[in-house]
Amino acid sequence: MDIVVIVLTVIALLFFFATTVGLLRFPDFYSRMHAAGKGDTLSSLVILLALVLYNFHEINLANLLVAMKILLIAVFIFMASPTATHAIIDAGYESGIKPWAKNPEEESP
Amino acid sequence: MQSIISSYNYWIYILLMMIGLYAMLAKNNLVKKVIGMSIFQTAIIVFYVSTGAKEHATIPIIAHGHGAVEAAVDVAHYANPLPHVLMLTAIVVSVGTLGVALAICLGIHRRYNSLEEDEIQEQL
Amino acid sequence: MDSFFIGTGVALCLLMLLTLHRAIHGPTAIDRIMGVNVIGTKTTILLVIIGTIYHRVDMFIDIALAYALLNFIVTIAASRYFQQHKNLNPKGYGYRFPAEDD
Amino acid sequence: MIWQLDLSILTLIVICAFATIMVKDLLSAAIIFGAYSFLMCLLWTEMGAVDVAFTEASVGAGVSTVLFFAAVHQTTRRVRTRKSGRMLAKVFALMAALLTGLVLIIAETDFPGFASPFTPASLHLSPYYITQSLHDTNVPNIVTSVLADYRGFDTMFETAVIFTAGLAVIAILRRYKRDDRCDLPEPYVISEGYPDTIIRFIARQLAPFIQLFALYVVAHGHHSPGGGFQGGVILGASFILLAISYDSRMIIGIMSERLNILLGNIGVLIYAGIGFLCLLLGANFLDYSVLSKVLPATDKIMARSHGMLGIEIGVAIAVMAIVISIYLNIISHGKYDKG
Repeated sequence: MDIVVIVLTVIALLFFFATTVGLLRFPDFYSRMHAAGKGDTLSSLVILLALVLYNFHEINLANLLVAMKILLIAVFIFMASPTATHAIIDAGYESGIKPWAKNPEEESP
Repeated sequence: MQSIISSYNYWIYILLMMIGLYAMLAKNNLVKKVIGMSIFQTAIIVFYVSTGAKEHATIPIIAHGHGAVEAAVDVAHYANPLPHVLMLTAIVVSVGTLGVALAICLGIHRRYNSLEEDEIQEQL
Repeated sequence: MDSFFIGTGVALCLLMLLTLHRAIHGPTAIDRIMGVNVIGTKTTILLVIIGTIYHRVDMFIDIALAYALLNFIVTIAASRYFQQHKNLNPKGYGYRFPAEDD
Repeated sequence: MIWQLDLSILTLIVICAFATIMVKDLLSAAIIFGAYSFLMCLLWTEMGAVDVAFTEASVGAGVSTVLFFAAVHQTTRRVRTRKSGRMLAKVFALMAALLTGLVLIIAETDFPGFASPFTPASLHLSPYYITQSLHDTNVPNIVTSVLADYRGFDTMFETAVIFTAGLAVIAILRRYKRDDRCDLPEPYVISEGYPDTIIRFIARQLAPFIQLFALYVVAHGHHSPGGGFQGGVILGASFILLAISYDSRMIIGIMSERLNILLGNIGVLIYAGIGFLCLLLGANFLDYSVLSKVLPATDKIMARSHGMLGIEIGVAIAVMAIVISIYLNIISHGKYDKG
């Protein structure tokens, strides 16, 4: 069981790392948001799954409640995080950030 | 190493307090001053909570409290709850002070159309 | 297993440091909001991890749940600000103060 | 406490504080201050202060950052920088800060080490609380029992302070007439916020969950972190979420100004009323053990537990009303119309 937990956690950390690299290295706002929104949601789901498995070492009511609550966190992250991403992107688009283009001359609106 | 760990929290609270004090004194903008005040408050809270921390201690909620009252509760096993109580109310009061401070800023901006200290003083 | 989780926590803190670079140096304010949003998600995870280290997850989970619910509000508030102001330009804030002595 | 996490979080906090002070834009400062509050919450969790962390979580994420946004929204973002002048003030401020730091560092050498179990703060009174709390009140969460029972007076006046803050904000900002004497030109151009269906839908779905969770926090504060303050702030934050995603007119429709003020009063009065009820039943003010005379099927210890629950409910109602009132006043500049 521990091995599964460790593997899941390491995968999640890799995703978090990828998110951070994307957040730092991508050239414009929209692509950065793309990295942040998707990578963060997925990696938090994976790491929460790992924590559920770790805390569910024996089956009783208290552990079941804890597992339910952690899964509830995952559900709320799944509801809230994409909406927040949408709101930020929308605000950025409304306020007129131009998408990045490789050659700024041939950029089309 | 041991000495660094044993006093790191206190250094940080001193540093935060200096930052907050500097912002309150030197910044020209009123909202910046309010932020400095908040940082000052959190510095004090860091200090209090740091005095309550104990090594190898768990959170101040007695485990398995539903059943019969256990006879012996080991004091060294639980963190000191008293600073937590004081600081809990301090945080909520800090929201109140923040609200009042921002309201005063809004009132000043309504009247003088500026948030900068020296511009307001010129208009006085 | 505890030391593994402590290591995970420290790694998350390091990633937070990198994210904080975006939150502090972000070219526009909206990049900063993005950075803070990511930091908020990491905070939620880290709270559960700290609970696991303390072996009292049932006590820590409520805080993480509160964060998962409330982290959203900050982002929505900030994005509403931009929808109403439509002004991201780092120079010359506001319409009434066109390029003053900045 | 876990020292590895302690060191890294504290370093992050100092970076955040510097950045908040140094950044040249009020909105960005407010955003970074939000990150600062997240890190503070982590720090307190890591030091074992779960109730403090819970309060910081609800306050920092739900209310204080949003209040900063609202204030910046109503005024201006710019921080004017000047090349000359104010040098003297800066030097003076730096001197004052350094002097304070020096004095505190000198004092710091006398402190006992961090996380030592033998600090004077945890030798005199707190062992009593830790050992006797469960026995006296049947409440496992020591923080709740100390907050609501042993130090009940203290908490009552804290609630009164919150109430006074709400009154002060109303007194400063509220404008009843449509146009008061100094109506400035609005400092920005408002584009009419178009209806964003996705955000509204999600906010509408999430708000009942947040309110349910807040009620759980209030009611379950005896056994887990939480209590009246946290639950009240989260309840207020749910209304703030609705006000942000829809319009503050909708919130005023649900929760009119009169009702809001009334709820704030009722909350404080519940607290004081329970205290006076104890007085009427022949005990000291806020001594809940006599409540066993009026509550059915309770002994003295359970009566203290139930009395705490009663005052937590009062605190939650008062804090909720005051938070909503402060937010509405700041966002609409005291006019209760837009925002």
